[in-house]
Amino acid sequence: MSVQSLEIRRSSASVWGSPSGMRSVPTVAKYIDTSTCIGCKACEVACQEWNDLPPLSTQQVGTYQTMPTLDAGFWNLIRFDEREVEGGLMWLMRKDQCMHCAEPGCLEACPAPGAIVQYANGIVDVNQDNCIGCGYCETGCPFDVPKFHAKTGKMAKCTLCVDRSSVGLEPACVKACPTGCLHFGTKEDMVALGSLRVDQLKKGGFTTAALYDPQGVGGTSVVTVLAHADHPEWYGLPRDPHVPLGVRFWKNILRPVGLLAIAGAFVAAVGHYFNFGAKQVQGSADSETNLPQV
Amino acid sequence: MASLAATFGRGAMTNGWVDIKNADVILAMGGNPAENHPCGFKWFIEAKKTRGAKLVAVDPRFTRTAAVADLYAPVRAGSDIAFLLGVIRYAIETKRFHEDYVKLYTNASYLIGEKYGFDDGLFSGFDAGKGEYDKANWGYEADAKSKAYGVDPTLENPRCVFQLLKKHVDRYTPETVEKICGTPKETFLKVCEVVTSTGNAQRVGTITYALGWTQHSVGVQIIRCAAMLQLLLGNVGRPGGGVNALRGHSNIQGATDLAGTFEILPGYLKTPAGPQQTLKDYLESATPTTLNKQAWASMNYWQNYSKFMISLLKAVYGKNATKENDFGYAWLPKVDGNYSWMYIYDDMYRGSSMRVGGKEAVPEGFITFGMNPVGIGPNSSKIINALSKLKWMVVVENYEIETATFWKAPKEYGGPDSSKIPTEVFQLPASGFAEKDGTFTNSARWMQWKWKAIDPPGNSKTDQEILARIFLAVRDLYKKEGGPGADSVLNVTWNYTNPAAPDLGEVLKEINGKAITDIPDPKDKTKMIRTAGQQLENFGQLQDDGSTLCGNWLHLGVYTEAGNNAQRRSTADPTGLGMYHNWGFSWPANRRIMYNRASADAEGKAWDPTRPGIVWNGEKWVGDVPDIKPDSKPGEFGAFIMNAEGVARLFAATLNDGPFPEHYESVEAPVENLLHPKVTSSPVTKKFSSDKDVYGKKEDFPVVCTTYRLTEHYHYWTKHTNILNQLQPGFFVEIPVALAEQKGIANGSKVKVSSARGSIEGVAMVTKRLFPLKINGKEFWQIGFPLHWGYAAGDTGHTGPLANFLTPSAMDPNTWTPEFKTFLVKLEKA
Amino acid sequence: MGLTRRTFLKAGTVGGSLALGFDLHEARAEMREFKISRTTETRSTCPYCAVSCGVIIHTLGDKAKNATASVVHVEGDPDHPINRGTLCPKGATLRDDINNPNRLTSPKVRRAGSDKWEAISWDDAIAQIAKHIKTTRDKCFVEKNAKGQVVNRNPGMAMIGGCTDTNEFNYLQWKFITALGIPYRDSQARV
Amino acid sequence: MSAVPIRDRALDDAVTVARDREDVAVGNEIVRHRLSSRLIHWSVALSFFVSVLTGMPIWTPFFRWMADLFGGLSVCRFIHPWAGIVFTVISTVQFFHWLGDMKLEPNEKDWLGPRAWKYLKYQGDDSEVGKYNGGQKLFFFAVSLGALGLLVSGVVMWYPLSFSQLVRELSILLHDVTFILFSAAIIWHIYLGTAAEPGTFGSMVRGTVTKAWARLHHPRWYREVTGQK
Repeated sequence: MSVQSLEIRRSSASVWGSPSGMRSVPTVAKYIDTSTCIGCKACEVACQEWNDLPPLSTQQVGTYQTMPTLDAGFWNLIRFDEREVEGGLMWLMRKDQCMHCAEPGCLEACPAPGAIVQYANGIVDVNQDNCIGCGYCETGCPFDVPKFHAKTGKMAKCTLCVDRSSVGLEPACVKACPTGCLHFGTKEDMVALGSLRVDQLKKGGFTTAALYDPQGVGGTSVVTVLAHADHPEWYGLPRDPHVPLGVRFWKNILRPVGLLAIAGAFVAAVGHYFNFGAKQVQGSADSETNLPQV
Repeated sequence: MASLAATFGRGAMTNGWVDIKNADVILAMGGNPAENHPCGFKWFIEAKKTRGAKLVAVDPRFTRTAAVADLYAPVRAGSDIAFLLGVIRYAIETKRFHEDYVKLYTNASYLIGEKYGFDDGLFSGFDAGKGEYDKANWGYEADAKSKAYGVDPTLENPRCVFQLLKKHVDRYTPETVEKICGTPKETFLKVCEVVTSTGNAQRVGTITYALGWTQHSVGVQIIRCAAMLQLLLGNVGRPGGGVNALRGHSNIQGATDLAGTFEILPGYLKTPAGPQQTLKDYLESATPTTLNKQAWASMNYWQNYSKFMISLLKAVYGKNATKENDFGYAWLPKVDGNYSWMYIYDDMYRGSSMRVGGKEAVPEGFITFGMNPVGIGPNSSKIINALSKLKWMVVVENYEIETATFWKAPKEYGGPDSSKIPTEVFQLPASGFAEKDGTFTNSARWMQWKWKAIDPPGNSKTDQEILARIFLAVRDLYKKEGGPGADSVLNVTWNYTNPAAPDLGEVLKEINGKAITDIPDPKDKTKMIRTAGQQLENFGQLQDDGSTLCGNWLHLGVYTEAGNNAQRRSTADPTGLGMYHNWGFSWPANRRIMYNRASADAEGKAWDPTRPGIVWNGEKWVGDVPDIKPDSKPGEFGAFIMNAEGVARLFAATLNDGPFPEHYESVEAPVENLLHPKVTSSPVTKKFSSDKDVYGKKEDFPVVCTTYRLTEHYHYWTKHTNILNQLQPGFFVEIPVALAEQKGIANGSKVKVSSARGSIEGVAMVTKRLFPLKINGKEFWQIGFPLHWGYAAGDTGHTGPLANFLTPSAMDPNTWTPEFKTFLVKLEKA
Repeated sequence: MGLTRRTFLKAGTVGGSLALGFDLHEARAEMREFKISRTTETRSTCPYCAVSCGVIIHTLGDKAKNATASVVHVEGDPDHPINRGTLCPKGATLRDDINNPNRLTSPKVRRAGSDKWEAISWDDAIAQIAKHIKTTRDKCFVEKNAKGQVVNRNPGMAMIGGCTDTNEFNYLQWKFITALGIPYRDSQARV
Repeated sequence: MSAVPIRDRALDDAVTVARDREDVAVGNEIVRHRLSSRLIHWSVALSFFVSVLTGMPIWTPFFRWMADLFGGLSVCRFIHPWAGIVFTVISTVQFFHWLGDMKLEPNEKDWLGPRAWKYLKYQGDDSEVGKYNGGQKLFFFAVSLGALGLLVSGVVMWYPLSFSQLVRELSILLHDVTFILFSAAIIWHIYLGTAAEPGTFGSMVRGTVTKAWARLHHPRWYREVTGQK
């Protein structure tokens, strides 16, 4: 998306950062209420239909879950989990997708300039034109989201329907969601909605209910209501996600240090030359008699 | 819907989808709305979120609905009556019912004649020879003086309906319910408490159900329980209340309204039978006599029957229908006996049919528009073999279906070799929904026009064109050659602008009806309420002298002089209750909540002023379109205008299996009936006797099995659609963890499920969502599988076994709906 | 081929970076355009369950004479009071139902004893079906039952259907059934 | 080893001899690297530079301009792992090719420390330096180990999803650290081989060095080849 219509807040592998700040736009967010999700998978296919992603081939292996993980051609997956707790049965369902982190690990890890961008409204997107398919973002992402597409050789994931939201429409999955467990709006509104629902759940006996908006990645533009927030892993969510330490160290310390080291090696060589000059062979090389005594 | 009609007067979803948001309690039982009606289910969630409503799910399986419910109670498949009568008992015992409502709007106070009785599983009047009841035994006690029916407003007379009901349900204690249904007592009592919390003026609850109730040999009586419970709780007619039948096909309601089934004509008029030789005979037997309670009169709306019928005859036969020829009544086919679903294939298969003592032909030709009996079943093998005896068959479809290719069905289904099948099969490609306009009527009775988006693909044609072209070709043959009953063929009107492909707008106009001649105002004969040719606007304009024509009186108002009201798309909802009166058209009379007179008390004030249905403003009823004469004062008429009594029936003498529901086991029952072992299954249920109709014993087939749909698929169509195959790629059998362990079945491995009819194989889905239930102290297993597969899946490769290969030919004695939901199987590793 | 904004930006990227050595603000090529901004929208009703969700069918082209419509997208009708734009997985994939390669597109007939379909023209199919109906009806017609009552029925035929078709079709079907006197008739409402 | 007599023949006898033999004196020159050695070295060098030039723009956008030498970053992304594989394969060949010459002698251990500094200050006592000095030998082992490290971590980065998150992160760091050290070392390798020690570069081009060069830098080797004291 050009800067004219949707400013870019961050851009991967950008030397000087990206121009933004002229406009003030609200951060948008998607709200997922796992306590009212029925796992109907409308979001899964609404996503595929909008993004023209052809169906994948799957097999029944004893679960309602369509496939084990997200796929480059399947950006939105309901994870199912049957769980017995204190004699009560729960059938948990959660929409798994890109979380659109405020501090995106994928963007941090991405080496291709402008391949992963964060728009001013918070959407994190893979720009297919610039993506080189290196897969570093897979390592950078604490949620195991970006996937490599074999046909394009590029990474793919949920775009939060940036083509829809940039013209003022909600994402396709949110629009489709029959029970309204998905919502779309400003981050502020979605957090408020989440708090409201969490209060309801707490009153209804789910004392550990909370809104999952992990601060380890600066918060996310996908906020999730969990009735059992003390066990995010039941929903397939990491307890305390953050941009992997390795990736941070690599990008923020190792890379500049390395650059300096290489430059240092070069400077040192030049300095050495100025200081000591060449170690010249003395006299004529032709004459054995003139060989220097060592 | 027979039970709702028997109780309330009309057999359809009482309220609407959006209205569910107004409920305080939602009991989802006999259906899995989250799975099967996700977009309607949003209003369940809305009620939870905005009103703090409690959603109670009662189901043999822990379903998608249960996953988001506030309370889940397991129940053994086929034991719902015991459960619900237990709830009714609890309501009466604990006085958690809406007494004012019950006295005002139900027949609780009506006295029942001495001939009624119930003993050891049988109601009075049972004829063991015929396997039928004589319903005359169940009549009201007539009051000789007033010629009205005897009532006891105190509800204390032991012969009044209320006392009889109390006595009848007294056996269904929580302990008995636990023994029969396997529902733990504490859970059951919690359900009772939540559900009966609406038994007052302040709170409202709704009950939603679907085929999980309908498809039982006692299906009608299960639904009766729900209807009775809602009457006791005072929830019928009120926003947020009602008994909401969630229907499964886009226009199943419309198809029924327009006489899809043999026993009715459009608008639920009765199909004439042999004995009714003249229109007069017919009208006399079909028009109910008004029964007046002392307090108020019944509108008995069906007393207008002759207007509906004669206007229909004028629509069918046009100018050929005259007063002199009984409006062509004689040309109508008359029935003798039962011609419903399972009889079609039974007669076809056996090759013989006896009608009033005489042998008659059985179908040798068969036409199906968008239906797939081989998949639908039950007992698919019998249906395949029945179709194999046909001379010809026409299948009009979007996809190649199992029925069209029954002659190449896999051998395991037991059909003959294709070389031995004489049937000439025509497969005609039809248009899909997007390729034609016209109206669908949804579950909530909303008629909505849809517009055509594109042309049908390739050489396919719209269904109306295919039907019309066949009709015109047949009519031409009769014109040329004549033949028996040629008059019936030739006198039917087909005067559409383009007879070979009728414009659906024109057809809808005919359904709505118009004045043939000027219709004078009865109050002032110099004025006309309609002039010749004008579209009719309401039921009141219908005449029985041949001056109006109307294809379906129930749809009157859908296409008036104002235009096609099914095309209205106003999102205005001034009540805020989700009625949307200017969106489409809702029969009857654009009424959004039926029986809404009962939403107000005796004086016409809303039971709950925050959720008024209609209220009396001193001059007329305002709010929803009133389900009562708009200017009739409170107290003038009873609230249930379609019932001759003017009230709803807790006691309904019209059903074939008893005026009260009683727990009977399914035809293939895993246990004896705990209450009356001598009468385990319904004494009046119908079984068949051909060599294909075999029934399993509990000793050989110990596991209870049920079938269902998945949200990812639609019936037998969508296995042709790969994007949905991706979501649910194939057939599976859901098996409780402990049963799988016992049998050494691993998740994802192959299993074989057998019933007395045959066996199928599929992938095991070992799940915690099914579990053993303790029935009378003994553990029983339930398994289940979805029904979406078959052998015709185009080039997708997503074929699978026919679920209905296993289901039995057993059915409800009122609706003749097959018992798909409970049958016996055995489970093995494959 | 014209130089679109997209290719222009790409060209700019390469040219710029070659010229300058390296480029600081990489060009951001436009991503997917909003794909339904100029499609034709048609209001329809989902053909599956009886919630009857409103859907909007997006077809290619603006209905100009020279444009052939095909369905490119289906989405829920946000105005529809019941579904308010939402759809279940079946409704959300209606495009794949409409455009399904498995749709039947021509009449076929399977003759007695055969094990395969044969192609047949519409005219022939209609004529042959009409002949079958006439023959069967003439043969099986019951004008009077065993009790001598006039019943005018044709038990030689059975007909089912209509639950996924329009009210108007159902009405025509009932007239058809009435004209032919078919007593064996039923619909999905029963099962 | 003995000196090959000068024959009255073609102009550049040394080059001809250097095709297949080394450690022989030809006239005033000594063949230091025979053709195969040089081919191996330059193959390693070429694949290394391709890897570097395709890897650097991926490493940091500062070197983004390098990508355009190959037709863009995506091309780099494609070439880099393959160039890396080629680099590792030839490095392996190189390893075994030179392994015999690279046996560290006990007294060479201090090349890791003060000896290297002395050497750089031209103050070292080189009299016992053979064909390769201790620094060269250590460099040899370091780059061989580095090649192995780059390979192992590179494979993980090539197929990230086949490995655990921890392994992936460690690999990225290993690849980086190795590459940084490798690059710094190569800069000095080039510097020492060209500007700092004139006459050295010829050994990798012609294959020969002057006797004077040999006597200066590798006296023991010089003695061994020429038989002189």
